[in-house]
Amino acid sequence: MAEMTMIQAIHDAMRQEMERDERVIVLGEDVGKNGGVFRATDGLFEQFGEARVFDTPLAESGIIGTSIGLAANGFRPIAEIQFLGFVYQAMDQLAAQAARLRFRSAGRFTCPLVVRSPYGGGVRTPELHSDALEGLFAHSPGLKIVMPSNAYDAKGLFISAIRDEDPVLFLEPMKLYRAFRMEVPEEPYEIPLGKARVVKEGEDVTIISWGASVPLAAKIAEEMKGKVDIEVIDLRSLQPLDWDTIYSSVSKTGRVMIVHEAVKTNGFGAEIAALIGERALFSLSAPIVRITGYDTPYPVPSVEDDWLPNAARMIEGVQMLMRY
Amino acid sequence: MAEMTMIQAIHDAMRQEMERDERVIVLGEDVGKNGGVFRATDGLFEQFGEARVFDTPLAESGIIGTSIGLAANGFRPIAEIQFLGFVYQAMDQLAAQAARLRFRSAGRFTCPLVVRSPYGGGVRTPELHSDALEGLFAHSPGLKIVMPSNAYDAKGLFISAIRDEDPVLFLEPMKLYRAFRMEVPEEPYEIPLGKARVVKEGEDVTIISWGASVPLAAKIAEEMKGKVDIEVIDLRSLQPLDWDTIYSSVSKTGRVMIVHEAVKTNGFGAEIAALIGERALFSLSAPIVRITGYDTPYPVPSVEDDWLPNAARMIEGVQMLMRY
Amino acid sequence: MIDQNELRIEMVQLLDENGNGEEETLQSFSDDLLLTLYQWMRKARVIDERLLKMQRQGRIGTYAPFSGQEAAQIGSVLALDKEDWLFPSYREIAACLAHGMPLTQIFHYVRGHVLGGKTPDGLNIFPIQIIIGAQTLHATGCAWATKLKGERHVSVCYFGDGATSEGDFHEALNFAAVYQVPVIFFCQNNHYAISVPIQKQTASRTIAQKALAYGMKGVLVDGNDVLAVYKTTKEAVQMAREGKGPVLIEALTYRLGPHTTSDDPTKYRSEEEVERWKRTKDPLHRLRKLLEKRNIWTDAQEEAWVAQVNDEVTKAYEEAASVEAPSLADIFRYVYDEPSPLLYEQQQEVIRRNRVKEGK
Amino acid sequence: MIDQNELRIEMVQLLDENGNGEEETLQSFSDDLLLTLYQWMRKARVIDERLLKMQRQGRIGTYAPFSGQEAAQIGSVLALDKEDWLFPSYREIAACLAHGMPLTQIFHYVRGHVLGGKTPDGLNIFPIQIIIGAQTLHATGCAWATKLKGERHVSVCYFGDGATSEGDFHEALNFAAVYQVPVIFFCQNNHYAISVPIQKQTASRTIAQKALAYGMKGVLVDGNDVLAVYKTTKEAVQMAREGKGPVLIEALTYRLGPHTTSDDPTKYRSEEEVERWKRTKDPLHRLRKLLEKRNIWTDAQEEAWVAQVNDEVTKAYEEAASVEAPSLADIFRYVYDEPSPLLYEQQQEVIRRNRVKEGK
Ligand SMILES: Cc1ncc(C[n+]2csc(CCOP(=O)(O)OP(=O)(O)O)c2C)c(N)n1
Ligand SMILES: Cc1ncc(C[n+]2csc(CCOP(=O)(O)OP(=O)(O)O)c2C)c(N)n1
Ligand SMILES: [Mg+2]
Ligand SMILES: [Mg+2]
Repeated sequence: MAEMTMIQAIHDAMRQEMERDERVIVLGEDVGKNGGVFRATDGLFEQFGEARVFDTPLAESGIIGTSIGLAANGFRPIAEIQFLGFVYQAMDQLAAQAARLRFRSAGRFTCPLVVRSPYGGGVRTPELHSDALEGLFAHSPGLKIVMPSNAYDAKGLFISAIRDEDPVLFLEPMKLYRAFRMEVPEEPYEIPLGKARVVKEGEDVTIISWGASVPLAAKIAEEMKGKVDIEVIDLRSLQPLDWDTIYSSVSKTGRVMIVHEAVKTNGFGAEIAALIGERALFSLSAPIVRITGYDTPYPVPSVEDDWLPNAARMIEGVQMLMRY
Repeated sequence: MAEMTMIQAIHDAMRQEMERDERVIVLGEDVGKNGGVFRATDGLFEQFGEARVFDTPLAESGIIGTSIGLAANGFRPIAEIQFLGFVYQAMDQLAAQAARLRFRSAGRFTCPLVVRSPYGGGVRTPELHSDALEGLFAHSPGLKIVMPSNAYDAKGLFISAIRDEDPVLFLEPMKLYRAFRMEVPEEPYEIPLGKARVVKEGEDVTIISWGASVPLAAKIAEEMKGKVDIEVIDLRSLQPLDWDTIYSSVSKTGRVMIVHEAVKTNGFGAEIAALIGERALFSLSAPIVRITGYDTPYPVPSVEDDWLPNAARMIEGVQMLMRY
Repeated sequence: MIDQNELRIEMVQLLDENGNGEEETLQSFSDDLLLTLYQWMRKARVIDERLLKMQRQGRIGTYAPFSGQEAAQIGSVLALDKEDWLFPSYREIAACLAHGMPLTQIFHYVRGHVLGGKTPDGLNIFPIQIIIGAQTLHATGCAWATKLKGERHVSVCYFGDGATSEGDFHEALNFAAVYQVPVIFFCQNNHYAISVPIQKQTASRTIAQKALAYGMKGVLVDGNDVLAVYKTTKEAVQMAREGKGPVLIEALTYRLGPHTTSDDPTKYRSEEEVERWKRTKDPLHRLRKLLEKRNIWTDAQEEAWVAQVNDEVTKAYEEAASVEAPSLADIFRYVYDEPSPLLYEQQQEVIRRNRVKEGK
Repeated sequence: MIDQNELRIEMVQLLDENGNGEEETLQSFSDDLLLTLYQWMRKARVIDERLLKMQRQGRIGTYAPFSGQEAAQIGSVLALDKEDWLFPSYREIAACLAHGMPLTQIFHYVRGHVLGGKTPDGLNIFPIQIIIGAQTLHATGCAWATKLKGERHVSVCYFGDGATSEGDFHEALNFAAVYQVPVIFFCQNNHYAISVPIQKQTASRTIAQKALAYGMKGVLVDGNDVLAVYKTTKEAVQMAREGKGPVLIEALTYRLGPHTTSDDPTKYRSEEEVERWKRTKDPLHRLRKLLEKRNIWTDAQEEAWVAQVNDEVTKAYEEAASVEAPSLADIFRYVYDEPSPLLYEQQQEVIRRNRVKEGK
């Protein structure tokens, strides 16, 4: 075991998988000599050389599109999109190409590709560096979506993503990169995609969250202890989704709050609410609350903290739920 | 009044607005000499000439991106994306650029742009010609989304879209282009964006739908008359959304079925279900049903009819609702 | 200032419209090779015409005919090794067939069968790409993989003149040149993207010169001269195979038919123009002339060949039609390696519904 | 085959590193013009240094310094009319200021104020673009509008060497050339895109030659020679204004500082390299030399000017800082012309929450 930040855990996962499997390669903008703008790939270029780690030209569609060819012809690329807000440039290659190669070829060709990208707010970035866009990909069959909330999960989920036979979008909450350290095993391990984690058990309210919002949810649950007994679920992956864990919790508490950074309308919170409305309606004793980004573009730094899900908004949400 | 198909109504709206306002211009692939692959722009090139109607190079990001510049500098472009499945190539220019120009410039620059595109299934097209992708744009603040289901609405909504000060995505169900004729006023008229239409009143079940699925919903309601009294709502626009009309209906019936062609997960149906779960939960007497495309890429022609929402699936859904 | 008017770009042509050319050059083509090239072109033409007819009869779906472009496709693909990779668009049926794609497979595709994209194992042909230009990046990535593995296969990417306007084309050529990967970008410039003529597509005088933007080699070839196409492609492929980097080939050609069976080309091009290409530039015509001069092909042989191909088409159609129609449930197998629990539920719903429908 | 090695591309340079040049050419620049160019460059340098310092003090957010690129920006922008349109990226603070953007506005931007993107009325500067290359299309569209309206304004689009790899760059140049619109694509090739050197960005020997792919004029200019930049841009702008179509200008330059304040350039470039550019190629240095030769600028004048600019900076900062901090509720005004009912509700929630927070 070692104490690691999330970025170290991700780095560790990449390095170990590259050591284990020479089909694993890394490509993206500034991932080589520079080691990535967040240092996620630091040292990989030095360790594995320029036949395994590639600084690419500045072109996101190019990065994903060539990765598809690399994956179909025997490699397991890890492609970096420098910030998730730039992924729009690669939407066709992701949602219409990588996602559909297996489908289009009736299984003849596959695309074992991991696209990793930092996302999320609270760190005063310029425009389009903080957007949470997982909802777009949840609406794109053929893709998997993984969003870790801590170092331990990040390593295990990342290793599973690399070993997966399908394209996986691995979204890393940049606010958490160096926010906490935690015990992370030094040897490689897998955490299966599609298994949520119950962060804290509780009887009164279920908070469902993922990625950047999980530590916040856990904090609220801790703070309200004694007053409200909150269960916190970290979905870990949106696709595949662990409905069973959601269902057990909702059946127990009857009160649901979903928290995510993405804008509210058609965020993945909507899908969870809809699944509950379809499969667990009569377990509910209160309306379903979503605490999310507002329905505006991600705003400038001076007001972003008020825009994001925050403690005040979440506590108010819990209190509202408890009125039922 | 004249009997018109939907494609004629759309054509009519374009022509009349171009006559009324010389800032209105048309651009896209094959929209000029060829009159569009569905003939939506037939004759416009001849009538308005090459200073108003432009055959563009084959580049979707180029079409939307240059339209933004045209719009910011005084024009009101109507840009065509030949089939909605090709819009992925323009996602950045739509969702990160057009949608955010007003926001980014704090109101100094605006983008009065209509992007029209055929979408929807049942017509045996090649891959990626039938995809319903409205859900992606509903998650992109700054865009409006209009999806007409008949000729009358199409004309009125289109004229409103052109006169709107913000970018509007106008999605045309290609299956309905020539499916029906109906009475359409010859003079220009507006139907405000954000006002749903109650297609048929009913007491037992609310079917909420838009675009291509509306006639199907109306047909089911008709067929089941006597057995189940179905109310059918045609949203007409998803953004802005007419929550009030949804709310009144759900309060009355307590049973909701949402129908759309897009894949289920994170489709706009999820958002509607979530809004109901948030604001009208205690009106519900049955789970919320979604009849949608399955969570796969849009399939090949030989199986598409089974993939799409169809009568059998909808009737089963209504029957299930009536068991509560 | 740099100006395209200062570029000198010559078009490679070995065989002129009357089947004449430099004797020495022509002698370098064996009778066998000429016959193979011609037979494949003729075969492709017959298949194209039959498919068009079947579409009109409602037996297959929308179809994009390639007649007129046989020399570009056959000449280039026969210059390859069997293990080389192909990245076709919807227009490259001839190239796919000549690279080894079974005709039944083509029927699966045009009949909208789930198996339509399933290239047989061992054959390196990517599924037909619908999104214009998207395959250029896949070809670059695939060739990159080849290079990293130290294999000697080349990737050949087909696309049209219109495709050169897409951002993906640009990014693909740039990546290919930066990494010096063995990929051939083969542009069939048939002068139109649906209705849009090349003059409205780009202001550059040739597509070949676009190679300069990437520090890549480019070459312009008469795409209706199968010998020129064959030789040019052979040379480019050899360079790529030897690690000398990618090449952009522009083959000037013309589609004699509509863009697809839904298209009405009279809206945008004149009958005279079509007639001119048909009469004077048909790629089959000029090679046929050469064969005649060499006395290696007769009308009787042609008739027999056409009859044989027609037979093949009929048989392949019947074989394809006899394959069980797919059911919706099948497609769920190809979304992920393993479906998620929620997707599995949907598949089960479909299977149940199917049983009900079939009255089981 | 077409090969870039056959292209001859010369770099326009009027003033060498020691401030020397062809006498006749230099004489065509009036003292006034030289002084204006120099003063703007010096002013820009001072502002850049102050902004960097303020960032280190935590008074402004992430900042992308431009020191080293003053000649490219000032030389090009001063060749424009005031009504011409600018499409800047994050690196073009100098160009924006010299085109008329108030310094307070820049402070709003770097302080993350809602008003950061609100160009004052009457000034045609698009908001700073963060998505690399995206603004190239806006510039083309804007210039197209100009042309359609029969106006004589030119659009000038700024971007870096890295941006030329994006698909949008390709589509923008292609559209611009097809429609022959009055746009200047001004590439500051500072040799790096963050850490990626130009050799890994593209295999083409120059960016200027990429113009050939679009049948567009291209020109390579010494981007650290403000006179060459000024003259080249003037000529290009005049061509565009006269309807002779777009031009791609490549200005070879170097950023002396980090990519942004979050960047550590020692990871990817050597100190010697930086030193070489600093010592021998500083764009201010060589114009200063010329001014000295003409006896029109003294150390005392320089000192006074720097002091004056420093004052301006301090005042502008204070003015910006005195503007009321925005509240989240403000941003809802800029999503649509009219918010939808559901968005209005969200805005009201924010206003209510704000009142609670402020204890009202
Ligand atoms: C991204 C995208 N945009 C538009 C289309 C619609 N479309 C299909 S074929 C075609 C023209 C293609 O022209 P070209 O590249 O010259 O190939 P050709 O059809 O002439 O072989 C267009 C616009 C598409 N399939 N994909
Ligand atoms: C679409 C997109 N991809 C990546 C980035 C991240 N990024 C910001 S600046 C930059 C390098 C740009 O290099 P260049 O175009 O040469 O301009 P320079 O910074 O050198 O002025 C990158 C990769 C971005 N902002 N947008
Ligand atoms: Mg073509
Ligand atoms: Mg640069």
